[in-house]
Parts: sequence; C-alpha cells; structure tokens
Amino acid sequence: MPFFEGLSIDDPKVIILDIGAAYTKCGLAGETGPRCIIPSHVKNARRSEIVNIWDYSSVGELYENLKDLLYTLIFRHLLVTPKDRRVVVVESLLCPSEFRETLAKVLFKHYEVGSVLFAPSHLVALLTLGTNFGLVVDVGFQETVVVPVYEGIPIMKGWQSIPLAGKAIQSRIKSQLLEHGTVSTAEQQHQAVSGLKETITDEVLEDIKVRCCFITEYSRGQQIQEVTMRGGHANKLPPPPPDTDYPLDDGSVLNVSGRIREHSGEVLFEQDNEETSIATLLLDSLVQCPLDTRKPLASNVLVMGGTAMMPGFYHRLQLELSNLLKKPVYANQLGVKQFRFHKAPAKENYTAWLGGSLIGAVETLPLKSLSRDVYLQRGKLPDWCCVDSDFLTDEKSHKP
Amino acid sequence: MASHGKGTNNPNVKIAAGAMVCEDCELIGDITIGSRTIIHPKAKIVAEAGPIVIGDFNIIEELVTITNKSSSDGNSGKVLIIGNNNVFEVGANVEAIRIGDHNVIEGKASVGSQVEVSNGCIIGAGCQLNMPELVPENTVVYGGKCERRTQRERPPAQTLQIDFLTKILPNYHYLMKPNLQPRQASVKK
Amino acid sequence: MATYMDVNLVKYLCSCGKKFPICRLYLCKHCLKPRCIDCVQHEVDTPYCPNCLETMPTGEAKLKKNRCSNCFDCPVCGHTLMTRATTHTTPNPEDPTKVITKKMYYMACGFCRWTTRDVNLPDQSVATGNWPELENPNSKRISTLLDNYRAMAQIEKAERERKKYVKRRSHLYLQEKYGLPSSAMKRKGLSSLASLSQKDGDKVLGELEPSATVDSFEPLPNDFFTQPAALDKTTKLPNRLNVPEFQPEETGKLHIIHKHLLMRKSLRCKECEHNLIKADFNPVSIKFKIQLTALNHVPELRILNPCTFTYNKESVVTLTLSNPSVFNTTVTLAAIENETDTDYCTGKIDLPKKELVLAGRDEPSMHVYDDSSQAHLDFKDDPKVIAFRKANKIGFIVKVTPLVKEGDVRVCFLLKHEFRNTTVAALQSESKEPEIVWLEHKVYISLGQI
Amino acid sequence: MELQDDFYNVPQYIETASGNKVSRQSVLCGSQNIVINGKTIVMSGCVIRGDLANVRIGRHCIISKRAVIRPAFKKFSKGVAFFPLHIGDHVLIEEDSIVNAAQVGSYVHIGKNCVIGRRSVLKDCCAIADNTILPPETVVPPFTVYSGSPGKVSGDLPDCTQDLMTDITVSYYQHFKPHGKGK
Repeated sequence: MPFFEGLSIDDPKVIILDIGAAYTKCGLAGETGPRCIIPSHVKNARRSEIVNIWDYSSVGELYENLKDLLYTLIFRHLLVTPKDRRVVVVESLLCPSEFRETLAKVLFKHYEVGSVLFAPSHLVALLTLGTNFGLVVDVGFQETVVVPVYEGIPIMKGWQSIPLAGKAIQSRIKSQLLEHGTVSTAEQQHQAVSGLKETITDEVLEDIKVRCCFITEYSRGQQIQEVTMRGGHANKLPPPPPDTDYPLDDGSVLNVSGRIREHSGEVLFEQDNEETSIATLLLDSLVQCPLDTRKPLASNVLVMGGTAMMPGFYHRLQLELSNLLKKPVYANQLGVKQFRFHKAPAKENYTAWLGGSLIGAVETLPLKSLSRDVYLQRGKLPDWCCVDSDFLTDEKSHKP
Repeated sequence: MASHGKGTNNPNVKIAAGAMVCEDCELIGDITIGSRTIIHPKAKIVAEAGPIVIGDFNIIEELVTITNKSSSDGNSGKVLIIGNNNVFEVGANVEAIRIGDHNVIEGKASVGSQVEVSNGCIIGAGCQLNMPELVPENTVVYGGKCERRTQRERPPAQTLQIDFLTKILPNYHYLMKPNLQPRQASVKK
Repeated sequence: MATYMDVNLVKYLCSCGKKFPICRLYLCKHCLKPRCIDCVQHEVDTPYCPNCLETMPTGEAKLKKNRCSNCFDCPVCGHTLMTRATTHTTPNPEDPTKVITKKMYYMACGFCRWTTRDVNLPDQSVATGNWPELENPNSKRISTLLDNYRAMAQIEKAERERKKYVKRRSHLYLQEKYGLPSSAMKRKGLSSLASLSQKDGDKVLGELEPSATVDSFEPLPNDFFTQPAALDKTTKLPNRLNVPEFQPEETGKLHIIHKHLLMRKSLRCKECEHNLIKADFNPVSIKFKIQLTALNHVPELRILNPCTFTYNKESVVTLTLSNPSVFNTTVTLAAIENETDTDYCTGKIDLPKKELVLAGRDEPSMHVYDDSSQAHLDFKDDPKVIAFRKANKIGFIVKVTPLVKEGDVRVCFLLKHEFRNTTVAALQSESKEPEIVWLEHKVYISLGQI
Repeated sequence: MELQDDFYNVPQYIETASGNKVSRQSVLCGSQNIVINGKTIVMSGCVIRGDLANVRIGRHCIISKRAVIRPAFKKFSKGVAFFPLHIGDHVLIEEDSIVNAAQVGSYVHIGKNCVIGRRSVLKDCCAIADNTILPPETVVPPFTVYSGSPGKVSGDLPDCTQDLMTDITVSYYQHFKPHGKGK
C-alpha cells in the first residue's frame, strides 16, 4: 500500500448495502449519504430483460442476479476492491432466509469479502437519532412494517406489518386509470385507457405517483372514504383538484384526473373491513408492547421509507393517529394521549442506510460481524429467530 | 464524384441572390429559396402538394428531406413556409405545416405532417414529432422518450458558418445559378 | 461487442464449470487452466474520468467520492456540461461612456440545452474550479453522532477487555440489571447491537442531545388543490436519486453534478493469485502489461459455413482451427469420456483420428492472402481430413449425425493442444526450447437447426 | 461462425491501387481531401464530406451503406473552422450511421442508425450500440460500450477486443469478393 494510502484513511472503508424492494442504497461507512440509489433491477443474461431482484424463480437465478447487481454496485458506483473488505447489510426483519443465505454466499464465495454484519433496518435507524428506544415505522414499497425498539432491543411481540405501501398506491392508480382514465392521441381524443393497457408501464405509474399524486387532508380524506368505502352518495365528494395532462413516451397525452391524484393516496388510510390502516398499525403495535414502554415509545416515533416522502403524508398520519386515539377501542387500552415524531438527519428513503453507515464506522464492528472463515466453517448465518445461532466465534478459539 | 449536370435546374425553382444551392440535390416542384441559404449536396426538397418557401440564412445539410406531403384530405395548394436562421442537420425529415425562425432540427429527427414549429425550438437528434400540435417557442425536445423542456434563450444564429460555407463550397461543387432578383423585404414575416 | 459474427456458437468449458465463448475466457499461465469472468478476482486498478481521461490516485478518489473535480454532468439528461464563455459588460464607474467587459463563464448542456443560468447559478470569472458546492445540512449532526458512537465503542472495547480477566458474573446479576429474561440476553442476534446504544447512567449520554421531536406538521400548501401538478417544475425521480443527499423536488433547485469516475480493472486468478489482465497505467492506451486472454493462447475453433441437418443422417461439416502462437501447434481431438453435461449433446460426431498440425502465425504475412507463399509441402495433409489450409488456419472435415428430431444440433468433444509456456520458460533459460505442455479443453458447439 | 462471402458486382465498385473498394453510388465530396490508407470498403449510399475539411480513414475500415462521415464545425472566439476528421484502423461503421466526430480511434465498432455528435472523440477499442445518439463533445474511453440517447456507459468490452476487431475487419475484407470469382 503506497504511503499516501496509509495516511488518508485509517482502514479500508466498510461497504454499506441496503437492498430494498424497489431501490438499492449502497455506499461507504461513515459518509453522510449513500453513493448511489439504483433500482433493484438487473438485466437477466438469459432472458435478457430487466427483472427485479426479489422475484426470482430459482435460487440459482437469484445467485446470478445478486452477483450482477453487486458487480454493478461495487465496480461502477463504489470503485473498491471487495476482497477482505467488511460489509454491513441493512435488511428488514422479515427478509426471507433464502435471500439472506444466497446474498451471504455471493458475498463470501464470489467476492471473498472479509466479514458481513446483517443489521435489522429498524434497529440501526434509531442510531441516527441517538436514542435507544422508539417506534420505528418503515413505509417502503412492498409493505409497511412497525417495530417498537426499547433499550436497543426490538420488542418482537409488538412487531406489525401491512402490505399497504408504494406498490398499493401504484396499483390503485392503475386500476383507477383503467376504469375512467383517458388518453388523447394523434388520431382521436379521449380514448379509454383500458384499450391500450400496455402503455401504462411501472415507470409511468411511479412517475405519476411521484409527480402528480399527494396525500390529502384528514377532513377531505374522511369525506372521500365516506363515498368510496361506506357507499355514500357521489356528490358528497369534496371538489377534486384540477386534472393534469401527463405526456406519454409515444407522444400521446394521458389525462390524470384530479380524482386519481387525490384518491390514490387514500389506500394507505382507508380502513377496510378489518379496520386496519397504517395509523392503526402503530396503535396495535403499542397495544402489544409492555405497559411501561408505551409512553416513551409513543413520544419517539420515527417514520422512514420512500413512500413517507409523499407531500402531505406526515400531516395526515399525525391527524389520523390523534383521531384514532379518541376511539373507545384504543382510548381505554392506551394511556397515551399524544404522539411525538422524530426527524432523522437524512431523507426518509435512506435513513436505514444511514444507520448502517453509523454502525459500520465503529471499531467494534469486527466483533459483531461474521467473518469469512467462520462462515466457511459453519456454512450458515446467525439469525435472530433461531436460538442455536449464538455463534460469532470460531469453534477452535473461544475468543475471536 | 459529384457528377455535373445531374440536377437539371427545374424551371419553377426560384433561388434568391446569395443563396448557395449545390447541384447534386433534388429539388422537385415549386420551391423558393431565400438569400444566404445553404443547401448541401444530396439534400431532397419535394414540393408535391404545394409550394415550399424557404427563408434566408437557412442551412440544409445533406440527406435532409423536406416534403410538402399531399395529405389524405388532399388540400393541395397549402404552402409549407420555412422561416429564417433554421438549421436542418444531416438526415432530418421534415413534413411540417410551418417552421418558424431560429429552429434547429437535429440529425435523424423527424417532424410529422400535422406539426407546426414556432420559433427558437430544438428538435433533438432522433426525436419523432407526429402528434398534431403547435410546438411552443423555445421548446427543446430531447432524449429517447422525446421529453420536453423550454430553454432560456434561442439558439444562436449560424451566420458565421454560413459565411464560411459560402467561401469554401463553390470550389468543390457546381452550384445552381440564382434566378431571382434580390427582393427588397423578405417575402415572409 | 463484436456481435458481427455470432460468438456464442462455439463455447469452451471454463474450470469453474461454466461455458463461455473464447473471447470471454482467460488462460492462467501458472495453473494452466482456463478462467472465465466469473471465476477471476476483479481488482480496482486506476480510477479515471471518462471525460478528461485523467487518472486519479485511489486515495484522492476516495476523498472526492470517486468524482472528477472539474468535469460536470447535466442534472436533467446526464450528459457532460460544456463551459461557455460570455462577456459581461459592466458600466465603468469613473467614465460612464467606456464599458469594462469581463470574460465570464457558465455551463451549458449540449443535449438538452440546460444551463447553469436556469437555476440562477452565478457565472464564474474563472473557467473551472470554483463552482459552488452543495453542503448536506445534516453532516454536522451526523458527525457528532459518529463521534459519540466511537466513544461508546471504546468503552465497550475496554469493558470487553476487562471482562476477559474478571470472573464471570452469575445470571442473577444480568437479570436484575437489565430486567430482561437472561435467555433474551443470551440470544446474541439482537442484543449484540444493543451494546451500541448507551445504558442508562452512562456518562457519555451528556454530550449527545437526542434529536428534537415534534407533534404536529404544517398542512399541505393550498395550491395542491387549486392548480394542476406543475409537471415542468417538479423533477423526475431518477433525477432526484442522482443526488441522494439532496433529492431536489423542484427543477429550480437542480445543481451541477460532478462526473462519476470509471475504473480500469485488473483481473487476478483466484487460485494462484497471479495477474491475468493488467492494463497499462494510462487509461487511453489499449496496450496491456499482462494480457493472458485465451484468444492469444488457445487455438480458436469455428464453423466454416452454416449447414443443414436431417434427423439421423450423417452430414459433413467443415470446422476451422486457427493457431494463435508463433510456433507450429499440433492438435488432437477426442471424444469426452466422462461427459458431465449429458443433456447438452444432441448429435454424434466422429473426429479425425490423426493429429492436426497448425502452421505458426507470423504477423507480416498475415495480411498477404495468396496461399502460395505458404510452404504446404511439409504438412502431409490428407485431403479427406484437411479441407484447406491458409496461413495459420486450417479447415477440417467432421461427420455429424443428429440424434434428435428437431431443435438445434449440439456436439461436444475434447480439444488437446500443445502449449509452449513462453513466459515461464523465458525466465528459466533462453537456450532451452520452451517446454511443451498439453492442455485439454472441452468444446461445445451448436451447429444449427435441423 | 466464419464470415460468409459477400459478393458485389464489379461495375459498381472501383478498386484503388492500395486495395480500397469504393462504391460508385457513394458521394465523396472534395475527394482530394479524403485520404484512405488502404483495404477499406466504402459501400453504396455513403457520403464523405471531404470538402469541409480533410478526412483521413485508416486501413481495413468498413463503412456500410448510407453512412455519413462529416467533419465537425467549431466556432472559436477568433473565428470559425471545420475540424479535420481522423478515423483509425480496423474501424467498423454499420448502416445509416452519421459520424460527426472529431476523432475516431482504431478497432472501433459503431452500430446501426447511430448519430455521433459534433466534435466527439471515440478512443481506441470502444463500441457504440445500435440506435445510439451521442450528444456533441462526448468522449468515449477505451473498452467501453455506449448506448441509449443520450449515449452513456452501458457495458464494457472484453480485453481481447483488439484481436477480435482485427480478425473481423480482415476476414470481412477477404470475403468481400467480386461476382463470379467465388472462393
């Protein structure tokens, strides 16, 4: 190592990796933000079309896809040599173990990394606040997961999840577009969208969600749910915001009606027959928590995840929660009167990554992470849900 | 190998003084070319449905096809007017209703027959405009998906390139003689 | 990629069990085994800027987050920005008639015509160097967090050292101090991270003030309900994710982006740690210090022309073999005894029994195509096997009988060829003739449709 | 698979002393400014604008049908000029591509229907995918593949690209035979 190298950095930076359902955040430890946020897609060599990392047909295919994704991350975005380098993988608590095992195999066997630490995203997200207790809500793409954390240990009893997040909003937009959306093309104005289904791709839906849609206010939300959910009369709908003309690739113009812009966000908050929405998720999680932890947890809520960045989200969530508190089912069970929200020193869609970056930049990381030779010996990963996995040390030597 | 005399000067092409029209390009139908306009060899201007009027200080590069297409409703006799200071880059394909001033149609771009381009627009390389519309001023159409932006100021006039070309082209190509006395005010707005 | 001729028809078996066309394979001279892209180890050689093609030492590249300091990308379309000069005329204070003109620079994109003036970035007096940098507002907070955790890690390390020498405490103590069942503590998976967050009563708690909490948020601005979504004012998601720490929502807040570096990779064989590919230091040059590509060492096999097959009927196929080395190479073809990939072969092939001798490849005569200059006489070609011979290439005839009704006909066999290990031999002693080693490669060919 | 023979009818092509085969239907303006080093094929419908500035094309190049090779225009503060265009050896330019570059290195492979922007520089051993629009003043480093509009790095070339391209262009020239001569 040239002398200059030794001076500038104390030891080679740790790679921090957060493979989300829609986007993968990757960067180096100790930095204030990820080096890149790229879609979790990869060009499948055989079928030569873009496929999401998470929908794989066989473990072999997942191995190839992960190898290609990591290749792009390491050699095009980070420009580091992976050999003998430490890695922190920020994963959700619900990450399927098959995915974890294959990821570890790719990292250890193919890229020969030095050591890997699998850190639960909710736990490390609290590190960005400096507290060690809080109610962490991750509103991602696939689902919304609430995990209460106390004294740095997640209370697994209080864990709640609901498949309502970015993907639900996009499918709501798509269904409403197919119902009464209109496209005006060169030949003929206002043609029904259902005719040309294939022009509405996922990118178009995501772009509409990001640029046209928003989460409406609580009062308007209630009026909308009055009509959509509880069958009220259509004219009770609040006056919709003006329509927007969204240009499609082939030159035709899609008319995104005000209705779609406002109602698609409602999918997160409308309480269907099981009375569950994102807001009730938090309250149900609090109900499961031990009695003495409820007060501190309620006054330390941390919201993260890309979908939380939609305009109006926080305002609506806060109002929903305060109204739900008044409902009898929760009022008597919870002594909580009011929720207080944290603001992490990062954008919501990479808060978890930032937690990983903090934990990666700490010297005690090697003691916590699984080194390559232990992995090669054991061939399996420590997993929080199986008790016998209490090994981080070599079989031979007792202490690392 | 620009063979001499291939593009026999067809009678109803009116070329203003100072225009530089290379011999080796196809001019079909009633075409008027304004002064100081440069037409590179191998360009193709077809006025089949009606006359084409090209203003001053235009640059039309090789393999550009400008056609006044006789559209289905057959309203022949409509005039395709092209303003001043436009640049049509290699391989552009223009069938517009009207082209304003200070536009740049980049390489391999194509403008449909129901499109009207106002002033100061840039149609990016490889972009296709076939929706009937009026392209607003200073619009930039760019990228694989023909996204649109508006730019702050209009593209600079290419007068320097025109002077340079008028100096060097004559000694390599045979030129069509201008047969129109210099008009006082330019015929178009 | 040279897709001009279909390279994927003839594939060689790599030592890691995958099949690759020869142009994607390398040959390790020390373990004498073919290596493919997947089973070699990639290493960072020299990061360089793709626009100004300047190399950057890895240390500096780390500091600058792998981005070139004076090349910028357009935040809208990602193409490189060009620096344009304009003159700013400012009225001369003393003498109102004369005007002082100053040369100012701004940046413009040649593709989507975005300029730094669109976002009111002031024009710079000097061409490169002092464009304003955006500063992440949270970086101060994050650095205090980091220092706090590092301090706590020191405490934990010291505690761990101390614990090594102090007698282990009883479980009772653990239970009473943390009020959690000792089994929870035993399950290292979750609690191992707990040590990072400070326990109550820890003296470090003082410096770090926990982040402020807020209990209400200001409502949506009214124009969400009155105006349509201003599509031309809001940025697209990919443009936001290009700058993860700022993610501007309005086009007015876009900022110039430093161009990301590319990297010259060097490949190293995983078993013997020797370098397979070591590019020249200068990113512009295409010469290599070490280039052990298989194309330079293993005879390349190709199909001469497409031919038609009928089920269960023998048909004649001409294959060509070209010799990459300057010495004459003898090649023998043999069937594969223990065929691992059984379902691959859908045809039976009978190979020429005799050895084939390939003439050496001498560079100058490569481009002179008359066949006469080649001394054919010393190669006693038996015309039944050798179809033609030209410079370092021979065409030879094989008979193929497809065993399957339809689909493509695929055959495989073993290619044994002499290999003169010039580099290693050159090290030992020049006088000795480079020792000849026989290498074997399994070759898989898909000959065409039935 | 070896390259198959590609026949041309003799009256349509001129063979120069140094082995260049230039189609009569291609337009070479200002032919005294165009220098082709030998064994290069220029197919029908090509336009090479030697009249704007001199164009130098290396050995063993293949310029397919309807390709346009055109020097780029540059406006300086002091004046105006056309950059001379220099193309290296063993370059393969496929159909309908427009090359407006300032410099194209050797062993370069330009795909079909591409637009190479004004004053761009393509270094040796690089490749431009089909239907790519390279914006003006793009620099394409060696061993990279550019694709998309605007053209961006989308892959890298194998390390033996030089030998591959040499082999392709040489065998293409060998198989580009006049009619009736056969093998």
